[in-house]
Amino acid sequence: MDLSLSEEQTMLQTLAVNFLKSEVPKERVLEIDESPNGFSEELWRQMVRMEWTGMAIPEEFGGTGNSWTDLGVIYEALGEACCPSPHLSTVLCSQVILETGAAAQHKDLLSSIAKTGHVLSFCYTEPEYGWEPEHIRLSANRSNGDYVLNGTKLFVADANIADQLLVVARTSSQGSPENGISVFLVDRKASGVSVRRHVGWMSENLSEIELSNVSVPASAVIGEVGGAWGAIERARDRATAVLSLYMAGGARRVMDMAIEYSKSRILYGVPIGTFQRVQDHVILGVNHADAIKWSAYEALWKLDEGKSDAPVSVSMAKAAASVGFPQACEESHHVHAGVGTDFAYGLVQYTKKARTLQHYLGDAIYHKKRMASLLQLDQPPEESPSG
Amino acid sequence: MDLSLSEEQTMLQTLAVNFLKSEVPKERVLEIDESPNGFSEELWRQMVRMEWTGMAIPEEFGGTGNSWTDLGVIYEALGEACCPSPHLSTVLCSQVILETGAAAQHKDLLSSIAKTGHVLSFCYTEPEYGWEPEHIRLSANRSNGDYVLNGTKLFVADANIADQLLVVARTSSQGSPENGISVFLVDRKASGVSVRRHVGWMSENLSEIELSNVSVPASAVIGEVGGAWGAIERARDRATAVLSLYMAGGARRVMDMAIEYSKSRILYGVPIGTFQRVQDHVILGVNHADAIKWSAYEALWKLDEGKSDAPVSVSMAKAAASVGFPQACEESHHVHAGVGTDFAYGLVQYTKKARTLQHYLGDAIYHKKRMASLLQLDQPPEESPSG
Amino acid sequence: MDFEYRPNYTPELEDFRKEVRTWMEGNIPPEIKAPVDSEDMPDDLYEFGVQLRIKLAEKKNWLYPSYSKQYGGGGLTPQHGAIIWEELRRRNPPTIFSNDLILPSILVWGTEEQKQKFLPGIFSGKIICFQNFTEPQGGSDLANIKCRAVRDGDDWIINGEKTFVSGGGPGRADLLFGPMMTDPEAPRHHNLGYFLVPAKTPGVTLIPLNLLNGRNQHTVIMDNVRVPHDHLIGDDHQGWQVAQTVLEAEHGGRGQSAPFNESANDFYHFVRSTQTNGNVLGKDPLVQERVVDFYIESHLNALLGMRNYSMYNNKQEMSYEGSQTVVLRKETSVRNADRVRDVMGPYALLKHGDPRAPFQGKPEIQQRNSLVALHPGGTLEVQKVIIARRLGLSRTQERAAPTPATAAGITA
Amino acid sequence: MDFEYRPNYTPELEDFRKEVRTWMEGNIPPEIKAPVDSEDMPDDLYEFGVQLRIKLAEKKNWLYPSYSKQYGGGGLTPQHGAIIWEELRRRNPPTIFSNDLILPSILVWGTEEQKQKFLPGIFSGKIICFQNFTEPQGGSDLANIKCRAVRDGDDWIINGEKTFVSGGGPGRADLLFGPMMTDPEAPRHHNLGYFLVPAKTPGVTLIPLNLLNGRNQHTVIMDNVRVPHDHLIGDDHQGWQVAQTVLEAEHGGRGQSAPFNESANDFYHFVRSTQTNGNVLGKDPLVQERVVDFYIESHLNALLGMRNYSMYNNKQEMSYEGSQTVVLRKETSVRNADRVRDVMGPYALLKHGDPRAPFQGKPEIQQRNSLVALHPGGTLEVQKVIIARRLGLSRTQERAAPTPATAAGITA
Repeated sequence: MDLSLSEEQTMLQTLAVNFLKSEVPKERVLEIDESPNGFSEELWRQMVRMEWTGMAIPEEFGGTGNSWTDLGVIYEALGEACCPSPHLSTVLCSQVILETGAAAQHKDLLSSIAKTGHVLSFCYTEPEYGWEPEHIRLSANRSNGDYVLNGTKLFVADANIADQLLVVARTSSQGSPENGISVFLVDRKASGVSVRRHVGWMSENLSEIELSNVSVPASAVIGEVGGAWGAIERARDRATAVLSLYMAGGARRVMDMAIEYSKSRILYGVPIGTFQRVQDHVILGVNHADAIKWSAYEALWKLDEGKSDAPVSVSMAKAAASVGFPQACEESHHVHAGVGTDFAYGLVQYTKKARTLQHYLGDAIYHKKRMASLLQLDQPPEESPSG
Repeated sequence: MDLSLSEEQTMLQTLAVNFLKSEVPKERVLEIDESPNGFSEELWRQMVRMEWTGMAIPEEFGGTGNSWTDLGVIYEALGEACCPSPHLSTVLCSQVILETGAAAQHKDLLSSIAKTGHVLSFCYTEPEYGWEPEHIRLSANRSNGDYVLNGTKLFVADANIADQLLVVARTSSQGSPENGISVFLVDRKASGVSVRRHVGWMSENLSEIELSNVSVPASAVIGEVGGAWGAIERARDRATAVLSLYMAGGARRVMDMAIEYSKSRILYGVPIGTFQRVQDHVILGVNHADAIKWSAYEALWKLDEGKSDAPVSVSMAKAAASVGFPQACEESHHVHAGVGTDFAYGLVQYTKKARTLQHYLGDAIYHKKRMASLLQLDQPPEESPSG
Repeated sequence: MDFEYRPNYTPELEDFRKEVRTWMEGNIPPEIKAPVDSEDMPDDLYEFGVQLRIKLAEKKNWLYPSYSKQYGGGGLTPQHGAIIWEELRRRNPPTIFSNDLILPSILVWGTEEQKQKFLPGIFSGKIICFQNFTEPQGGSDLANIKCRAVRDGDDWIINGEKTFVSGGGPGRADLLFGPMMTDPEAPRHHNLGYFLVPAKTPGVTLIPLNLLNGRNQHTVIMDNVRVPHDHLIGDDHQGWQVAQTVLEAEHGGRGQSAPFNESANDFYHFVRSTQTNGNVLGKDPLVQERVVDFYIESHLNALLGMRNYSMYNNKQEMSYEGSQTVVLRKETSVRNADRVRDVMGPYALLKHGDPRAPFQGKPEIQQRNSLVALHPGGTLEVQKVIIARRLGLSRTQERAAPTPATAAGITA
Repeated sequence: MDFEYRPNYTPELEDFRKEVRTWMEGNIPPEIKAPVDSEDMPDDLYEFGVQLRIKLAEKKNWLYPSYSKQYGGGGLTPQHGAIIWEELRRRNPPTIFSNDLILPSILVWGTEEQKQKFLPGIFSGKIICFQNFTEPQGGSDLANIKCRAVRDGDDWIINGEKTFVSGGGPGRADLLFGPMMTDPEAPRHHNLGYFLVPAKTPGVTLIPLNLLNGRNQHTVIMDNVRVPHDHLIGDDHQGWQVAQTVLEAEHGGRGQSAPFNESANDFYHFVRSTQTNGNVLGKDPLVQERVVDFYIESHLNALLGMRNYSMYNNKQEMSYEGSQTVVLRKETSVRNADRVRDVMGPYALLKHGDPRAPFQGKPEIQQRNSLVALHPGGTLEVQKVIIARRLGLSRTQERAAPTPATAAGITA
């Protein structure tokens, strides 16, 4: 057992941290966030040049086939910078393609994600919001060899800037909810597709998508018709684990801001950091940041090692992140008081990010329920728990 | 609106506080707690002479027919002193008799509770522990005009010292769980009854009762056969409300101990009360004490006024008490550190009491579920909530 | 004890309610509604609100209903006040923020001449007041005041900068009230004077801040502002003591008689009307737990507010109770926002411009406001310092400052 | 990164496990079991435990397996140590508490002569050690030491009282280690000497306290106790610095490689095997939430312990991490006890003498122990002072004290 980074990982980290420090200061984050699309093409190009878009894609499909821990190191740095980008959407979508076994047919697509930063958007949640298979209602019906898609997706990340959409749809209502779930590759500009960016106190690019009689050929199906659920879950586990490290980085950063502020802000003649109440806000936040970080790294390690109980650790990491990152932001707001509520200061960006990511890929309630199920808490003790 | 006590209530309070201060110091509480039956006959006689046993019984049945708020004032003082007694059992049982409409037949019984401190024990919970009607499994079957009782009761208060038992039993399994619940008056020394006091870190006299082919005449039924549930619920609401004030008093007292200790204990050259972390333990505990107190007094006021939403307030008070009293004890332990864990100091008695009463008449989970149901959270909004 | 906060109104009060309702219907067109987010107040609505204040005061004396008639208050009972407030909320016109914390400072510390001079204008609704207190270097250390007031004949000359001054915006303030440093040689807490600064005076500039909750807070620059001596409330070394009276009121010292429950009602409605997997959301035990916790904490704050109100009305001196309710209200507000996110999911983050936003985006406003509300009137940390003092834990022991209830026989 | 705390043991290690298991089976009769509550240890079991310590040390060198062989440790890897510990728990004989925090103090601060003198006896298992630190007036203010050590020729004479001294009881201690005041004129933190006091010396009296968790803590009265000079570790003004090394180890500075999970396993088992209304208790979403929270917090403590262990083994200097794990472990323990009461109800309060008690009453012991465990090794409040210093927040800045890992090349 040894929880230190390898030399190569330390290099990756240093490169990422330095790049983000010089290229993505808080002013740029604010500027991108306030831009109409919440997206900077230029920054995305820079990330492609850093070869981050290929890390989760095997070499045979044009990527660099890094370990999940490697990617976690990058995500932790991205989170510290509160860096906006569609990277997570590309991870989710490329993993769906890989896990459905459709990689060979979509080699060019994977390669263009890796090499040119082609953006796919993962279209999952609907008006009845949730991340269980039963929340998939958007219908895809066979019609003359094509499929016709009808329904609404809400809170879809990066749909407004994506080149193509990966739409999770229901091709059958028979059997259990996991059954009959299929994935379609749909052009964002296809006839019948309308994308509207949400108006909200949200930091991700989240959009509502209306699909109205959208017709796609059978070749648009990614993987097996009706059998995509397992691949979606595996893809989500990987994306969720790296997302948790992004949130760990964010949580750590808001506490570093709090530590710096409480050393320099003088009240009653002393730095406010000398007050135990201020210290306790910091300690609570640092505990959250560490909790997310180490549970997320363990999850990544289990994914890298192919451990069968990796899903338990992934859900634990995201549960810790969904509780801890928003909470760390609240602690930091307590320390900063009025100053922290000023947009220019930079803290508000993280709070917004924390509260948006809290729900994305499942909140703490979802992931704790999933853990209860994976640990078989509802089963009599003859069978042993999987975790 | 005016939340101050009446002059009479202030007098009741002064009498109770002075009596308890002089007669029930912490040494006596510890002594009674360590005695084989956890009971002091002498103290109980004193309480009878104070006429506290008659307060919840109408004048026509030998009591003094006080308001619930009056009794709450006494219970708050009892809780501050951590005073052990079977008083709550007598309240529960006398209310069951009154609410089932059986008071006229049991006038002598009520009168002897009020005037001589006759002790009845309320026998409800069973091995499958819980306070819902479905937890009543102990069976009472008709046999030649008599009833034969079979089953086990666990965690029954004051059964080891009671003169008689009020046993809640199931006479029918038809229909909803509320249906078929009956109450029997059983002699503690009747053939087939065995009572064993629990061994535990508990401050109430809690016992296991085994009823094995216990035969009682039909006249032992209190109220209507199979129709006692409503009366039990109403009786429990009243007892729960005064119990909550007992817990408020206990919570306040452990915080007063913490305040006194933190003023006099010197560390690093200053009283520990000057440290913000110590202050925050006190503040949290005082908040809990006040939360219990005011929600319990509101509940009592609603009971006195006959408000239809009194049950919501009762459950809110007990939920606050079941969370807040144990929590206040924990805060007080934090303040006292090692000293507080010494039996002689007196804090441990309250902690034990808090954790025992947490579950008695339903814990916070039970009462919050009940509130959700009373507030009709699970109903579509056409019907308006009762609270 | 009597916990009735919605009394069985007497017939006289029911008649009064009818009168109020009729008047409101006659004077507030149904299409005139307060914006969901107060930040979005257009000028014409603002102007309507200003005129409504004046009309309420001039025509009916309903603007400050429960203050004594002596200087222009309504002289009515708190019940009358509650009815006016309920009917106003029912009709929901734009209301204009004017900080009435100015009243206790003048009522307790003002001379008879000052009461005659200032109170009628305030009670008339024409004078809009903002509290002019916090300074950039001071923050929670409220007594750390650098704004300098220097005597110059019959006037004072004031220089300095205040921040986080709440109100409707530049041009929408008439009186700015707060302490200024009068004597740098005097010890802390005895070196301040409490001034009413006319906002529309040369040298006063209000600059809106761009904050999480919008642009309703300001930096106030005072550059050689000349203020007449009779605008000093209390003597020129009593400013901190005057401020304490204001803070006591701000810190919940007066209590409140009626629980405020709109967001709770929205929350119940949401869980009862939202379907998930064919069931009402409120059937889910985890949702129930969060909604009930929301209910309990909100109702508890109401109860403790009632306790304070009852103490205030019985002229009992407060100890820690005022600050306790402030702390709990602020903490509850953040916890309840967390619960709303748990239950509503990302819907809680949709602004009122999004057609999918529940309750016209009010939950989203609450998400931001609960964070912003942490610091005004003293951070939680500072409030807890006060509580600890009042419980006798601190090195500093202190009693509550005088309020209109405890200071004198003034009905308020 | 490698999170494997139960490695795929090499064949050599698997053979070692077999050897350990065989030895334990040969030397520990199956009917000899540790009592559920350590307070209930009868004399014959205690004596068995003492002999087992000695046998483990003498026959196999397995008592302190991963300490260097130089002074009598086992010289084995941490994996070997883990296997011995696992097999010992599996067989579950009575084990005797001897506080091995004495080892870092001697290893870092002792002279070569002192190491030669004391370590072999400790490593042999024959010397039982208790930490002799806290004083009644001191409590959390550990440096507030009044016990007085006065030089007298080649000896020191010690007078004073220590309290909350943990151990098996009077007559069951050999060495009491801790700081004493040597120089009342010297400044705080430079006025102490660190002494090993032989417990069976005239003038030493141990009196058990009657505490919530039993009678395993004591007051130690030292009345003109004569201690040879070579029992002073470090110089006679370095006692605080020696104590810091001990505290660093006590405060989680060494970390741990394997999560300890017995109560978690019992808890899962309970919810899966208990029926309510015809369902497994673990089907209830509110029960699930509590069990999963228990799991998450326990596992998190394990992960942070692993982080510390990894830092220790990589000879990285600790900052706040040691105290962080102590705080979290203590807080978790109380929260988990609360969760267990929520789920088990009053069953959680039944002692092992009650036939209805689940898991032989272990949950009840946990209910009490979690409260008692709040203060030893520094209250949460004190631990948080340390964390704040290490994060750079306090007026006092500090670095971690030297430990065997950072001070020298000593394998430990």
